[in-house]
Amino acid sequence: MNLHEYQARELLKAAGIPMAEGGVAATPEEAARLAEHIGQTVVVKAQVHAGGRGKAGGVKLAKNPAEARDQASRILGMTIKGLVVQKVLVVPAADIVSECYLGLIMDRESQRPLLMVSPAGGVDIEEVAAKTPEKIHRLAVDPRYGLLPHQALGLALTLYRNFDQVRAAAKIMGQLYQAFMENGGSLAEINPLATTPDGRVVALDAKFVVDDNELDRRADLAALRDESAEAPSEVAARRASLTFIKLDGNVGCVVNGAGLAMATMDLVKYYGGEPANFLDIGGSSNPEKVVNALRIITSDPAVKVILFNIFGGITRTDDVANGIVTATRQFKVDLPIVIRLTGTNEREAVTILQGVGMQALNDMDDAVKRAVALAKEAK
Amino acid sequence: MNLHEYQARELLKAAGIPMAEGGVAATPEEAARLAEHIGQTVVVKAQVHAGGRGKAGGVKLAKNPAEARDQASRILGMTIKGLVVQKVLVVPAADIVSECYLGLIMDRESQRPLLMVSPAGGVDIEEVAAKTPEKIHRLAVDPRYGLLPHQALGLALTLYRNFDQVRAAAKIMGQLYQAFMENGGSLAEINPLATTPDGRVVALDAKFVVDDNELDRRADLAALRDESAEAPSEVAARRASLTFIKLDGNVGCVVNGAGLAMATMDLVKYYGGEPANFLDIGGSSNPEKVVNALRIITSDPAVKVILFNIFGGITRTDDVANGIVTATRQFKVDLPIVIRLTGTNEREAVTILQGVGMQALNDMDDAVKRAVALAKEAK
Amino acid sequence: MSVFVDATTRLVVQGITGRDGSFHTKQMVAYGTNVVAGVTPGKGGQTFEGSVPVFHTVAEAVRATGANSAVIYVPPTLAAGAIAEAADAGLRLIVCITEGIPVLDMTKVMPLVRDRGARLIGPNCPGLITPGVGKVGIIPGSICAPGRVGLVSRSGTLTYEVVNHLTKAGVGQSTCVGIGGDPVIGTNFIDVLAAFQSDPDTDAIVMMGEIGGTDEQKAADYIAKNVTKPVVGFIAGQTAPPGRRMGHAGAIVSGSSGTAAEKIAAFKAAGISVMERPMDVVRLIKERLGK
Amino acid sequence: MSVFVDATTRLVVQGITGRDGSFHTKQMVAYGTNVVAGVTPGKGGQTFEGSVPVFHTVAEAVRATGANSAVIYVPPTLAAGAIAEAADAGLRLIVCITEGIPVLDMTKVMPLVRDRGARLIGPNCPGLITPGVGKVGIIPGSICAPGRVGLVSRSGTLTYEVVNHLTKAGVGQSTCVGIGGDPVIGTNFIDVLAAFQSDPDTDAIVMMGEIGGTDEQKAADYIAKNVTKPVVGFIAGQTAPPGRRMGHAGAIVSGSSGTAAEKIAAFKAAGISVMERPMDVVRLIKERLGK
Repeated sequence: MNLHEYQARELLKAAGIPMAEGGVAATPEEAARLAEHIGQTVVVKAQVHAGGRGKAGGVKLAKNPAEARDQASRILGMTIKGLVVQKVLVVPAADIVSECYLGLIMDRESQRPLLMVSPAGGVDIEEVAAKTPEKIHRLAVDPRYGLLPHQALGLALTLYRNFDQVRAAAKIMGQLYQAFMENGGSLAEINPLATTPDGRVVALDAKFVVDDNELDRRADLAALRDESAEAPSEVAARRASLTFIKLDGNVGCVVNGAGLAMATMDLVKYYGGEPANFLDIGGSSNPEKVVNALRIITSDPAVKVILFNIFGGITRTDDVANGIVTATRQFKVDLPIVIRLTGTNEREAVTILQGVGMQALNDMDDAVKRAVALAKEAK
Repeated sequence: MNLHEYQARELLKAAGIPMAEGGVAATPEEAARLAEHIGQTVVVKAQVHAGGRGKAGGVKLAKNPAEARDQASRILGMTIKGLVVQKVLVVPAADIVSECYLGLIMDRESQRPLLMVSPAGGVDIEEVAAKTPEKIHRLAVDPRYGLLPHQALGLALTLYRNFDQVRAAAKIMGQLYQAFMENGGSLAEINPLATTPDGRVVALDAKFVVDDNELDRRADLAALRDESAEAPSEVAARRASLTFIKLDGNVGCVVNGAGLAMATMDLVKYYGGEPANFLDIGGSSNPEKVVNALRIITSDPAVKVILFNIFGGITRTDDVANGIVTATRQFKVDLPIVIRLTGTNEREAVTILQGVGMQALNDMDDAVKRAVALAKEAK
Repeated sequence: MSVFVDATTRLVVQGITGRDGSFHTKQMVAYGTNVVAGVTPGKGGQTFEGSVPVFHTVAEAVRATGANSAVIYVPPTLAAGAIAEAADAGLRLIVCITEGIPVLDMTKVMPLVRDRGARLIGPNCPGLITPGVGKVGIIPGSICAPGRVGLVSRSGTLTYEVVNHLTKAGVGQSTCVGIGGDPVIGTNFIDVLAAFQSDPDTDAIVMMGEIGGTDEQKAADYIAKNVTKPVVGFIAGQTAPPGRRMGHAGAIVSGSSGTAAEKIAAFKAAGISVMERPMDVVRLIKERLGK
Repeated sequence: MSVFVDATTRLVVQGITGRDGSFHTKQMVAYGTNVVAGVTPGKGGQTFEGSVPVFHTVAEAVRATGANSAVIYVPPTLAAGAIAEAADAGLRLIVCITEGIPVLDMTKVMPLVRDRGARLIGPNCPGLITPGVGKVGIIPGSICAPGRVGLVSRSGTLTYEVVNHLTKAGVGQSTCVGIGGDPVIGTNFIDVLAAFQSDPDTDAIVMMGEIGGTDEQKAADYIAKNVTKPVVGFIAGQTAPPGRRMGHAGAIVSGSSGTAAEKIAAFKAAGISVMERPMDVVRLIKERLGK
């Protein structure tokens, strides 16, 4: 779960990290008040989970409170990549002497939190990583010992020459690591970690991603979820414990398992069709999930055919069959449904479907070919 | 640093451990109010750092608020082993079905926090340990992984048969471990961990010792120090960063290093004298420490002679010599002083002492024999 | 011989009384796996299905039954603790089926697993099966057949799809291993490839990968250098949209976008025959085995 | 040969610019110890006393000077971090002089020290000296003389007292090691006894203990079983009041009150000659060496 910039700022601030001042506003008046309090040129930034906010006009400079009010009123309510801006962050347009990068990510290879720092921070950090990788210093932190003081100091020495700044940066690294571990981080970034003209080291921008798997046990983190900043279909899918990503095709897919779901989409494409979505109903299925999946898929007007591809293992195919039957009773499904079922409790599933006059195929390629053909007919 | 029982209770309560109700009172009226709130027979317990409180009359039953007021007024102000009782703890005289023991101690051998539990808790736990050691279950916790859930569960299974109680005890062990680690514990004990008639598992009594070395970095823990419950000479010694223990003899000893200090006391005894104290001025000495040491020792009217035994290593003997000279200028020292100095900066030290007409010996046995002889003459 | 599971396996099921644990225990027992014990704290002393004794703890189960392997079906927030318990009890093989374990939990428990010398497979995986010998996990036994092709996969149901094709075409399997798709897993492609390479009962290997990360590229590199047996591979996700980027750090750490195209190119460069469709596995395996 | 410190020792002093660090660095250099570097974060680039380069970190010091051992004189709350830094930098011997380190810090850093394969001596110890070769720590060189008696002690100044008696009596030392009196220490009596037993340059051993704990009893047991060289021992604290009891747990864990009488009895039972006074060391060592 991505946190908004303002949420990430608050979380890192709570960990003791010195942040550039600023705040979040939901109205133009609040934005003006924040600008007045900051007392210098500010940046007004849209708080939506979408890249390219700047290009879309969601990030603007304002020289005084009146301008901040104007910019905020323009940005609030704006739609960026389908998401309506509900809040803006107002921060000083900082006077920066140097920009460093601090990032922590859960690293697959070392199986540890990987701390990456670079003296060449700012927007071009990925280019730095690609072209001058020696400017990025990495440390996989052993969670048994935590980030040790000398490790942070060693990394901070690659960032600054002034030793007060070295100490400040080392301290911030320790705080960032703590915040990451205590809040179930998948990613934590400070970019840039800026040096001000008076020599202070402050975090100018913050990014924090929480591991979705933490949310069940961490109500405090789950409460940070801002559903207004997400696509409604994805919100509905998540509430139904489904993994759903909307695509541009017309073959709606309902599959169990992410790998098989991707392979199904690939096969739709292979046979000349276009998948309308990625949808994984997950492992331990129940009929209710299938009902929700159908509801989400049928709400997409582009979908011309629905393709089930279920290989029962921990998923029981009879649960899926029951879900299909229940759904068609609860709401009208006008689209053709192609069902491929095999594996656990397959016989029971086929019986259930036959009971309502539906058929099930056994072979994945047959089912995909048929769905693609039906989608073409429907055009 | 020993915490008072009521402080230990609050600390464990903050860690989430279910504690039997109760509270601390500084006046008889407060004790009566607590007894009223508890609403059953209570125990009123003196809060002083001394063993044998019960025998000294510092622990009393009270059947109602009026009795609690009477008992509290008797106990408050009472002197137990030289310490005046300033506070009493008022707790319910619990109705107990079973008593278990939970203890955590920093263990020298495993170099880890050692968790010890026993189903045979209560006052006789040491006897249990001596006579039926199989009734005590031990686990040295690896601090890299913490107390793992299955470890706590395994220990809790040795305490209870009812699984709700097993789970409750396992949870309490986890909380006790957390409290120990987060508060710099040297020792944490719950004895008894009691089962109430309605089946709840609650801590009835709590003991917590903080590692003195934590206090410099933990103002919150240092603030728990209750100097009114300590001997004034020990308070003065600690404030001067000296380790001091008063004894019953008449040869006041000022030594650098605990081992040499003990060996000096042993040698005083060997040559027929009686040491008046253990006093270690520590490693990195400075003259001020020596002044304070002399002030503390001379305040004991039993002392007839002062024996310095300083072997300079990290301690510089000239610092000690300067301290002696400074002290004799600041206040009148009527007692004979025998000084043994050798090691680091010995020549400078001897010069300093000779400058004020004092002599220094080079041999420990000579110095001790002379001090013992002077103490005998003074009688 | 077979890989990870064999006739000496004595299995304890952690979470045996739960919905998934009980269902799959029956399946494993029916398949012939030697399930010697179950563990559910609070249900010690019960007997599962009249034959498998249930204990409060893994340590008790090991003492009473000599269990040497574990399979875990406990809820996500308790699963890392279950892994630690199994490792502490000295089990040599631990298969964790549970999906949705917080990654930090895995990060913390992995060093303990290594300290204890245990092999963890998963989490978030279907487990493994040595057809005709035994299965640990949830791979349906009915779709497998004994044979000489080893299979390793990051996914669950896609594995079944491919195994199903093989079995229907008369191509049996030595062992099928689902390693799981989580960021932190106990056993990776290379571990299993090495086991297959040295297993005298395996003649060829099927490797099923996915988009994301660089594990497949590393495995391809390993194969090029160390694996002499023929390998057939698949990458799922050619049509998947690019994953949500994980900040700058995600790009910096992988130095790769982990696309299917990159991975397929790495496979081809390593001499791996690449399937376009799951069903292609049969044709390619037969080609590579010269049948 | 000698124990722990020899001609190949290349020492880095952590906390070299502090009051104690600078004083004792001069002493060590004057004694001939090969002090190749100092470390004080924030003072990297300076030179100590015109000859020893100072670095911000131990890793830098090792890269620049090939240091292989460290001695630590940093404040208590930073000392465990300094130990971790030295161990991480690959140093084989780490001597920590600092007194007053929180015990929890030591508990946490010890597994790291072991993981890295380093030998830690201390903390809260005077360090060690191999007379005529070098010294690491604060034992005054002037009171030592080269010879063939090994000394191990829990205390600091009491060690000096005894060494001083030996030297004045013409009995030189192979190595003197102060292991420190803290609850958690890196090297215990038995480690040093084993080193002396296998050191061809050591003919006899002096062991200085104190009241409290059971380390001396365990060491006596070890000596009875494994040490063939003569051992002379001392226990300080015969007249000390019983220590403050550490709850019930203290009594349970030690099963012993750790009195001087118990320890002396254990020494005698193990064939150790026990001194009544520090000065007795000379007579007893000479007796045991048959001089």
